[in-house]
Amino acid sequence: MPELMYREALNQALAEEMERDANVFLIGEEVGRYNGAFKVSQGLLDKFGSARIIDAPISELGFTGMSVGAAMVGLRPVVEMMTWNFAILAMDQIVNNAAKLRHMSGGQLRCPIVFRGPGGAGGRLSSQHSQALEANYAHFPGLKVIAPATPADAKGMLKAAIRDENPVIMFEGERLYALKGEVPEGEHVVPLGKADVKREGTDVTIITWSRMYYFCMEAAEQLAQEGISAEVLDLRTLRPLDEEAILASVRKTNRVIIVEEGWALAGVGASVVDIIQSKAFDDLDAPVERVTGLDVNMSYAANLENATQPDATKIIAAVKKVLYREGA
Amino acid sequence: MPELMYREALNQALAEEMERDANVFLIGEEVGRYNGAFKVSQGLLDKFGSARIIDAPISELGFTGMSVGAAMVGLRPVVEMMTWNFAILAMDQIVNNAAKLRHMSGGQLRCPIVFRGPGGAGGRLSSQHSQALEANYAHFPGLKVIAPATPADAKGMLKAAIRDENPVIMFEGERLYALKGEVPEGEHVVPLGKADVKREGTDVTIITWSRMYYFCMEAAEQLAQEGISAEVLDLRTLRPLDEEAILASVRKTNRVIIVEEGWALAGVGASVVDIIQSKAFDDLDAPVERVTGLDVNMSYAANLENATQPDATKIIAAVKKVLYREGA
Amino acid sequence: MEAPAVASPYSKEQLLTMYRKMYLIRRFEERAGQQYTLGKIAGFCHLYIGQEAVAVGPIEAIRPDDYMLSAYRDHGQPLARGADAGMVMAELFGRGTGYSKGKGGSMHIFDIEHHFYGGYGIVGGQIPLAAGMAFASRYRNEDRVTVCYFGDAAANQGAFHETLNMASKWKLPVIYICENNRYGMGTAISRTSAVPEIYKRASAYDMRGEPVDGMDCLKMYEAVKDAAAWCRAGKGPVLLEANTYRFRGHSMADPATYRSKTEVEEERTKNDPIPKLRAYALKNKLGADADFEAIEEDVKAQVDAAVKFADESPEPSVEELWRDTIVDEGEQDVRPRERVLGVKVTNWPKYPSGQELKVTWDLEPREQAEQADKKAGLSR
Amino acid sequence: MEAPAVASPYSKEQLLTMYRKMYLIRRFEERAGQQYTLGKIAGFCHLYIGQEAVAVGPIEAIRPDDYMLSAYRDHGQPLARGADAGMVMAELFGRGTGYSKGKGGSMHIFDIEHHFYGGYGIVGGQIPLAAGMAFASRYRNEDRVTVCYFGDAAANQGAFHETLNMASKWKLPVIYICENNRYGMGTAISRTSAVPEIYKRASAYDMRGEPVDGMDCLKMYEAVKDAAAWCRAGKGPVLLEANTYRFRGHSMADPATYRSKTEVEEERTKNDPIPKLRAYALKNKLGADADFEAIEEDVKAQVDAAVKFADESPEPSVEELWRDTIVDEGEQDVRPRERVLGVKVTNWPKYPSGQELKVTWDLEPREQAEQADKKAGLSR
Ligand SMILES: Cc1ncc(C[n+]2csc(CCOP(=O)(O)OP(=O)(O)O)c2C)c(N)n1
Ligand SMILES: Cc1ncc(C[n+]2csc(CCOP(=O)(O)OP(=O)(O)O)c2C)c(N)n1
Ligand SMILES: [Mg+2]
Ligand SMILES: [Mg+2]
Repeated sequence: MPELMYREALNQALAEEMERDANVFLIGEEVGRYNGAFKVSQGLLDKFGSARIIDAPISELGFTGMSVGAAMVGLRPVVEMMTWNFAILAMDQIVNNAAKLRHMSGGQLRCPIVFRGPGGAGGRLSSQHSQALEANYAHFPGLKVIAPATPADAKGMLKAAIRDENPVIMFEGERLYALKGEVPEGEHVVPLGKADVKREGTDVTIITWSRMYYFCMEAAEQLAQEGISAEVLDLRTLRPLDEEAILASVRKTNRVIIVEEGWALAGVGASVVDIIQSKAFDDLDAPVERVTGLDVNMSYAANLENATQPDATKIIAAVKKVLYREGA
Repeated sequence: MPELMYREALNQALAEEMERDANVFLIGEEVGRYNGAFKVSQGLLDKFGSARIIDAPISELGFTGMSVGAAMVGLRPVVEMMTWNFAILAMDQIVNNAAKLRHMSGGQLRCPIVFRGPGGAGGRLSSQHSQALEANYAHFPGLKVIAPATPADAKGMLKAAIRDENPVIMFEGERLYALKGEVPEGEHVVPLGKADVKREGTDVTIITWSRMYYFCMEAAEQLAQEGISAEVLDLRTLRPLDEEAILASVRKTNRVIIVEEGWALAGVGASVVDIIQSKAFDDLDAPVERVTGLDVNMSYAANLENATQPDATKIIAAVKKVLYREGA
Repeated sequence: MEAPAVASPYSKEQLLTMYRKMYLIRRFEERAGQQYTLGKIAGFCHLYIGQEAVAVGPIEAIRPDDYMLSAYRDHGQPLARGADAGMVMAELFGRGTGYSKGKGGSMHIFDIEHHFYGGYGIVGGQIPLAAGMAFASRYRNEDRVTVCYFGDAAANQGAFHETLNMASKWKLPVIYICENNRYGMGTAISRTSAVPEIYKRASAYDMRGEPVDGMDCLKMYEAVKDAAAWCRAGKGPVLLEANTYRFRGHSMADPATYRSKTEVEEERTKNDPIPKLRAYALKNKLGADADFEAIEEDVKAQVDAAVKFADESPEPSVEELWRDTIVDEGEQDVRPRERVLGVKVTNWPKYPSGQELKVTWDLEPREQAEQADKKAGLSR
Repeated sequence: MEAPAVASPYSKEQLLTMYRKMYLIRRFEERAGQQYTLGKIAGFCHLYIGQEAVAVGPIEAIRPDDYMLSAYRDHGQPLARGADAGMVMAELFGRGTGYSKGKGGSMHIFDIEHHFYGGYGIVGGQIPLAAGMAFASRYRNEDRVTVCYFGDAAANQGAFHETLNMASKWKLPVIYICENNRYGMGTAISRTSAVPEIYKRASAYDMRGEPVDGMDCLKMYEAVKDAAAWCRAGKGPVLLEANTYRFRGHSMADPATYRSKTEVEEERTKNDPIPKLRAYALKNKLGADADFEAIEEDVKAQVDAAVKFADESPEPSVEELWRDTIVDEGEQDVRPRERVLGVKVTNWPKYPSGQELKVTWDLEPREQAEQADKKAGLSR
């Protein structure tokens, strides 16, 4: 299998789906002539022309709503958000229109559209530019929300998202784009709504998604050297949550930690805790631990930025806590 | 103590604070000449004049941001959102500016401002107009989030919010405005961040806030008749959560249900579950149960609308479940 | 002696059709108001009484398959486009036989068969959607236009600004009709808009903009006929400001004390678009009193039947709770008249598949861009 | 024979001050670019090189206590207002001695002592804030103006539309300066704006709008002097479009291949605002080469010291993590120069308490409204 960067995997998915279906188009700031702020759309303008790769004005609410309108009448837009921090301006069109069109019309309309772009901290950008906002969208029925960690999942899930008949919100990551991984060629479609055991283990389950996955794997490696076998469950889809996969892993290891880049209060991880304690209470040998972004605004200074985010050290500490091996 | 409607209690709080402090002003759609879409600002234009009670254009992002700017230089704006459904358009100014100003400026600026308006279902208004969105704001550090249920708390917490040095988000309720309750006169200030045991009990704790409080009290009454003693803990503030009060009640009753109007996934209630299971795991005699709005868009039809929302019957069923008295 | 009469450009049939449609809206809304008072309709209910010409003129001027959408004051347009009055009323009643199975209610009427795309409750929220629908037509090389209604107060939303800029830049075939009824809820538009003549804002986007007498069905007809031709010719979007008036409050809950009785009476007596059209027809001998009376009787019966239909319809089934939030795999779209009335719906929108479709539009003409680049000394 | 020289309206001191400030920005930014390349500065770093006149002219034309704020391209304005160069550089380095203790970085410079209110990263997000600051001045009956910078591409944000309407309607004393440097990141403004002359959009809000040569410090000075007088006279807001050019890429990460070398070279050689001002001064005998060279030496030393200061400063302490997200009870605001340099800050903004303040502004003049109501037959 070829090794691709995350951004290349996304680029392949876009190119393949646009090739397959002329109803698919891409719109966003700088996606065309500039080839994308993070180069995800590299080369696509040349391939597909200016009606299908569209450089939008800095009008997030406007071009998002415009794309929702296009989806209402048969097109399949992919809307690139330069980052999800900026897309807050467009949230009304996503949650009040896209997520509710089918409902308000009593099933007459559908809204097949993908909103995608980087979430989470980009690295030394301070508070306005460093937010992991997936919880805010996962909250809304009428949407699907995905956050793949690996290039292979990025490709396969973007393809699935473009083919989905519902609005799909996709969180990528500024710091994921350059990461490499093996990616199956051609028709590689990863179904939405399915979590993935990325590493098998028996002592503890580490549940995560998106960029935090890499810290979890790093922690799992280190734990293995101490004789602790950690299972890493990559949720990949945050709405709907894959309850079955979550519960299966909990029943196997009886100890869980959840790692999330965003803030704890009303985060997605809180709901994972809720599901576990409500449906596998008796399977738990310890309370579920969460490792999350600290409950503060993100700073620019390197030391503060690092301290704010989860990392392998914090994850290992949490694992030891649920194993009652603190200080070990 | 005089009995007031919730809207009258808010009106009193506004009038008293505006009297006390000329830096306080009210802005929003229809707050002036029309006396407020829900009559919260009745009579205030006549009392305080057009520079302090301001009819805004339908420009949620604009007038919200304008108010944040005024707060940066010493005024104390109260921004009325006609409903929180519409305020999604203004969210960027709330979470990217108000919540981050002090941080970005390294402590040079503060942003003492209140954003208030009705949340939750208004009654037969379908999906765009029927959302309980508090979780979306509770997620953000840099904000305080409150949702008082009773007229007394509405008055006391609005006064505290206006005096607070931070941005405060206040969820009221279209269906709360006409409810009556005793309200202390004059200097009645309820501190933010403190939950309130509204009904003492020993068998089970029902945790809730805002309009759901009334269903919980109704359920508690009925349960009492069956010999079940329910404690009702009204959170009142959703950020920061009053962990102490939550844990104290759990340690007393050992059984908990959480009732929330909004959706379950990434809701505030999920975080309450998280806190309880992580800090009082061994005190729990049963998994925490949640009663939430169903995971669908809200319908206009009366029967569907009712079925979507929590009510006393659902709350009683949940209580019986944590007491292992199902079918009883 | 009378001045020599200029022959009317309209046929009798045209005028009677317009009259029928305006009268249908009027009658429907009056009955809806009544039913609201009786508690049969709940929530917010925004009547269209007084503004009928703004819906009917344009609808007669465009093709049945042109797209249309509106805000929450949305009973008039679908009725004029041919929606089943009983099913619209049933939606207002929250019954399972409504266009949205009772899920949407008064603010969210959708009749896709008649190319009416809703009914939106967030002020200004439909403005970008309309540009997107027009974009899709352009993308598929169809010569369809999209007509989008919004209120005077909605023009202060950022979405208006952002969308008009894109629509103009990309020459999208969309006609924006601002229904300037002088108030946004209780606020006179001049109190919140620095420039209360909304059509003037078009110039900020290098876009065609004009005021129209929104109390005159024929003026609305002409303005939109012309605008539609302009759009179909690829000349870009048009902003029309229909100067109109609502005879009732903002919604059924509004006592409308912010307007004077005199103002309302004057509009009612001098400007009502329905008698105005009738007078025109009579004057031009394109209709006799008997014609209009027959239409009125007919419409009254139609609306009575609509109320009866709604009243006798059941609530939606509780299983509906779990439908229509997400499209399940393989699930078909609901065709309301087929579902409710069992008729075969033949004009449901159909689009080319992703394999059939050839996109030929050059949104940012390549040659032009290349020339500009060359001039600037840029390589490609 | 030469034409008789028109006496310059500027003093030597004025011109040298402007020169010094522009040169300080230029030099500071050049060194910031270097330090970025060395890895001392991280994240996004948007340099102001080429646009110096747009900051300096206006700043000389207003009072030190007038408010000012900007987007993320925000090093120039605070430096010209008198911020400590070392502390600005330290902020770019992410050090505890920066204006925001290293929390904000390049995009969020705040120097409240010098009435510079930031540094915002969401395109267009500062536009409503500025109206609010101007609102506060009006509310307190101060004659202060607010100057707000934003880019050409930011004019397509809904916030621009919503805010200008309010600012005009309420006659707020705010000067919006659109820095039209022809590009928003890699996109030429004419590719995304139907009307690329941003000043023309003012007419949609019945507001004063004008283009200014943004490469000429004196033109900027005059335009803002005039606009500030207009604002202080209560005539409402002004939109200025400063036509300017950035000599570097959008940020340090941008190779700027979307512009031709010729275009950039032409601007650099013909339009650089710094030599332009120098030539003007020399021509008018309001400065000699020696004066400018002395200034340059001086500034170079100042910037060298700034870099040294930043480089030698420590990171913020880890306890800072928990500060400044929420204001704790009784907590005072941080005064950066006091905190870092130990100097007594004397011009920190002070406002009347809620008891002292008398609000006399009639935002919607009562008499006028009453007359209008009476005319309309409305009782109050
Ligand atoms: C974003 C948003 N803000 C506020 C409201 C509440 N609201 C509903 S209708 C309305 C007035 C709109 O007036 P206008 O656009 O003139 O339309 P009209 O009702 O006159 O047809 C307001 C403020 C809303 N639905 N959405
Ligand atoms: C709302 C938002 N959208 C997108 C971005 C990403 N972005 C940062 S700067 C920029 C270009 C802005 O151009 P302009 O307003 O002309 O200012 P300039 O950089 O030229 O000074 C973009 C798209 C952002 N920061 N915020
Ligand atoms: Mg109106
Ligand atoms: Mg620019």
